[in-house]
Amino acid sequence: MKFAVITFPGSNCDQDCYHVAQEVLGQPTDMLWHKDAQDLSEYDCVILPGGFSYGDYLRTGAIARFSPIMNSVIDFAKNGGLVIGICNGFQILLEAGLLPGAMKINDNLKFVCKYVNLEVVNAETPFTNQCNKGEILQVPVAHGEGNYHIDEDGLEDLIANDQIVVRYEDEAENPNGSVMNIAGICNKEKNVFGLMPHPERCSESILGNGTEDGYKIFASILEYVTKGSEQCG
Amino acid sequence: MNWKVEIKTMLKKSILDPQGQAVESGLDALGYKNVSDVNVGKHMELVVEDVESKAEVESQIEEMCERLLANPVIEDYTFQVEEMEG
Amino acid sequence: MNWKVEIKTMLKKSILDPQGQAVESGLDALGYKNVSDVNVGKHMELVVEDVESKAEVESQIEEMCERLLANPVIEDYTFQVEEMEG
Amino acid sequence: MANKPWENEGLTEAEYKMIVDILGRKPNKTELGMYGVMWSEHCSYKNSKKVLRNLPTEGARVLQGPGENAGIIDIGDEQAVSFKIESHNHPSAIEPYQGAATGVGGIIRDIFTMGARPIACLDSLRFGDLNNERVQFLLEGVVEGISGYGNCIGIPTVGGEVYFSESYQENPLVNAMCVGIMDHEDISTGTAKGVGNPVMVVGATTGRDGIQGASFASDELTEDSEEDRPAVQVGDPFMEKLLLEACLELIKTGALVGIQDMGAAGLTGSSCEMASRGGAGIELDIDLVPKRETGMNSYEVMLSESQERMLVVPKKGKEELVEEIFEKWGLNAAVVGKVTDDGMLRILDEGEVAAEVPARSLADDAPEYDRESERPSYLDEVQSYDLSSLSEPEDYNEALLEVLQSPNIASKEWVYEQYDHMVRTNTVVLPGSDAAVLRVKGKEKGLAMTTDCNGRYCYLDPETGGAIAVAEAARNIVCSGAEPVAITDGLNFGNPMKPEIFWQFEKCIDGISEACLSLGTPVTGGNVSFYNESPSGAIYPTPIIGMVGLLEDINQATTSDFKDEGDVILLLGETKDELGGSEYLNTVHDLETGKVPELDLDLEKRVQDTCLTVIKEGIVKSAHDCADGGLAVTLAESSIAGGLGAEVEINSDMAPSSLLFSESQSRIVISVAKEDVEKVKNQATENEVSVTKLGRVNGDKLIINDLVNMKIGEMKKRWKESIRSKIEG
Ligand SMILES: Nc1ncnc2c1ncn2[C@@H]1O[C@H](COP(=O)(O)OP(=O)(O)O)[C@@H](O)[C@H]1O
Ligand SMILES: [Mg+2]
Repeated sequence: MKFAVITFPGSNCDQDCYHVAQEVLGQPTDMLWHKDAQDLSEYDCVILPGGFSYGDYLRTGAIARFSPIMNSVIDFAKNGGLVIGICNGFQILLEAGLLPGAMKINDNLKFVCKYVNLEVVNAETPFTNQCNKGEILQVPVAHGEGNYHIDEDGLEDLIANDQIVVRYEDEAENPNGSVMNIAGICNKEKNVFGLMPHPERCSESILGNGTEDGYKIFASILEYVTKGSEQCG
Repeated sequence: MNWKVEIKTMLKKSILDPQGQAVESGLDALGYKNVSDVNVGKHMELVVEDVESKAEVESQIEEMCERLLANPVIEDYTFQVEEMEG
Repeated sequence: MNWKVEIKTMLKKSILDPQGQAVESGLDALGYKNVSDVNVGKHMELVVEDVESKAEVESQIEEMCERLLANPVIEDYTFQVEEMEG
Repeated sequence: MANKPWENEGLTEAEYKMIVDILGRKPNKTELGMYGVMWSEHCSYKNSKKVLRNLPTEGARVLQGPGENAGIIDIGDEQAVSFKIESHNHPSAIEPYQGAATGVGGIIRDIFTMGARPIACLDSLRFGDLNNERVQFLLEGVVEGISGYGNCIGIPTVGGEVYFSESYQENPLVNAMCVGIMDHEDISTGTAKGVGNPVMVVGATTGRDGIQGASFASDELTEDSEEDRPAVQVGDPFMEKLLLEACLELIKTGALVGIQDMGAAGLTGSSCEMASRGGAGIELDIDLVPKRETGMNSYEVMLSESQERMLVVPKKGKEELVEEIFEKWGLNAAVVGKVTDDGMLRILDEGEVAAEVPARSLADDAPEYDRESERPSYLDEVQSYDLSSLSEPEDYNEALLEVLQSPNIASKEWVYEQYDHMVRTNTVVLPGSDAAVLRVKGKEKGLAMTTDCNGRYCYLDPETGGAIAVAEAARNIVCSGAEPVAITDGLNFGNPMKPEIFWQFEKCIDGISEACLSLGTPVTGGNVSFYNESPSGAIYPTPIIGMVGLLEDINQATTSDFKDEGDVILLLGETKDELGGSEYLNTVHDLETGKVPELDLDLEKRVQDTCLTVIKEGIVKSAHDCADGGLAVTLAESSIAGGLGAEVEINSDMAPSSLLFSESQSRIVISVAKEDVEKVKNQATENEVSVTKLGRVNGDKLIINDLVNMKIGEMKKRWKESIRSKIEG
């Protein structure tokens, strides 16, 4: 399969995502520049990486979503292509309207970087098919604005359509105050996934606390792309 | 003509405002016990050049707010347009 | 009496405003080429309860701005106080 | 008459006369301003240079010693590491967020100027009493500023220190260190040469902010300091991220002759230093400098300290390439002048010469002073303080809890959780252990890094304190499985015009030098920050040591937490009755006095060698430096971090307080599997290092003789929450 990682001005985790896709997962991966609108159909999965696109000035993701390549990403997603937005990438997906809701500043107004326990709520998506429902993953977060908000109706929709993919294990694990401990959601069609935690930071046992739970997210994508949607999610 | 524009954006009333809450408890800790309903938003100032009518500026600003300056999912905005001298 | 207060804080003129710059180039990228001098600051709203005179509210707010709401080292602030009905 | 012209620029009359001699005429205002900043303490090191020459700067791995923007060491495979520490104390005292943020921005620029990709930052912080509201405000602001800048630019902040002591009450210390990695072929220098080569300003526009920041840093803090507002700048980490990427891309093209960041003294500093290093001159036309504000005169343009700017000298004909790269990243790049052969820094303003001075005279010919030095009288009193009259605590559990809760010992999680310490996916050992360890992608090896300094020791005995700072840093590196390679030093002191302060400075340097020689860690650069005083006095002398170490094999990275039940806990080195200057004395007896622990550098080296050898044999499960707080704290920390208790039995006739809390140097606590104990013993014996079996990893309690018996959970709670609870009330 083939990945694309998009670099916006201020992206910081683009190389990290590239490293995991290319070196750890062993799949060919291209880095794409935000100014280059282009047909993305040669790719199986587009990654919007973390960072501080445009310094996160104004609102996180607000300026980046107007990058020329975002139109290509929107087309790609409409055609069923897999899009995963991690941290700032998630924020960009929200601003672009590819996912519902919006991000507020963390409850305690502080940036937070640490491992959190994530519960897999939906294990039947292209991004989580290598996990079990209810499984707890240890994945680091690193953000100042991950306090996910959605209105009542929107929340009901999310639940009804199984769009909540991962959530912080409980109130105590919730690092930002996000509603219903939501950490990551997908669209109705399940091909666009956004999450605040960073799976690319825990895909190799040498790093940090030694867990490799993040690898399961990338392995799920690979599984989905190579085995096809019938077998997984 | 050039125009001076002031825009303010605020989280919608129904949405919990973490910054407002923090400011409120900060003020409380400083002894200002009689302060309530604190909300924090953004104030923006900008200049729009070479537009002939105020109505036109207003519709431009409206558009900028909807597209970029505010996030209509969680924020309300208001603005004021004033002609600049000179 | 209760009072409704609106406060705005802005970076002092000589100080770099990275947010303003980013918004300006964001607007530019969206095709709004005639926008300049963008500055971004904070807008705050709050209610002060049980104070008899406007002057007193104003001096309280002044103090709050100096101590907490604004950062006088790099920001200027202005505010407006209005009596609330009811 | 009001001020003499030189006084406005922070110069003395004698210095003014030197300038007149150099020029053969009186300087104009712009010229005088340029000398003012370049000859300030901050830029010229005029009061410290002579003493700094005593520092050892040579070593097999040193590719670039002091003198450039940052030092460089060789790490094999045609790769090199550039690293440096810098202070931003005064700006942070006035505006903690922006002061700290721009400090981080400045040190990062120093690193990528050298051609290195920054891979990590560390921050060494000192504040007053944490119970004080202003101190909390400063701490919160400084940490947020570091976090705001470092996180946004995408460089992990992986380590550092936070200490609290009254002496820093009004004058906090904010020292930031950055480490970068590069291929040898990309090493760049701040040199201008080649007559006719263009000189370009790239990055942010120039505004009126921060004019005279360097002179400001060279003054004591007074009541009026808050009025020195123009000296405060706002950093733009997003701009710097773009600048960083653009500069590294540019360096890769090979089109550059030289590159230099604009830090203190802005355009003046960067241009005269580049010219001076290249033995050339530079002509600048200030009309061509992209400006943020209108009506700026030559004085303002030359002295502005607007952030996120660089001066680059490309080869002639490569101007367009530079512009293209910067354009791609959305940044300015403007040709503002050219390299000349007359050695002059010439400034043109609307076609007229606004200033013309020998570049070398600005950069290198500042006067050097021999300052008077005198042993402070307080030393006799503190060093002869009789500790034998102090009573033993009634309850050693309580005493240990008290020490664990001291903000100096307590977990710094509240701080480092606000820093992104994992971005770039290299962080192998996270904050919370002895030193941070990073992998080098694509290679077997790794890098360890730490900052250390016990200011209290340096106050009580500057020479020993200086040496201990180096020894402790090296011990932290070794405990992480790395070989100490080199240091950068952040030297924070009071007013050097005071003989007692200057004496402290000299002695600390002596101590650092001795330790560096013994431990084989040359100094590759650093920073001097004087005038850290307030009306209530000088800070503790605080020479912060930033050290980098190398692991041949990243899999040997070692952490401080106990790993497995049944493992045997060993002490390398010996505990002596040395409570002077200890954290125990500070917390339990409210005393900051006494004779500091002795340091035998020879022994220190043997202890470290022993530890590293057994780590390399692959038998060490955990290693933890035994320092602040003593043995009890070391054991508690390893227990807390591993979630495993320990049963410890030590035979000793020392008073229990000393046994538990003495801060004797040259000690490391390791844990190994039972079958490996002999190997450690043999190695220790071979190195003539004493080794003691303390006990074993077991259960959920820390038990030490019949003195301490406590649940790990209880200790952990108090240790972990201490700083947070003080701040959040
Ligand atoms: N300001 C800080 N920023 C980042 N990490 C910090 C900071 N202060 C302390 N730490 C981390 O907390 C841990 C303990 O620090 P410290 O008490 O100084 O340890 P030690 O006594 O071993 O030097 C280290 O990993 C250190 O890097
Ligand atoms: Mg340390």
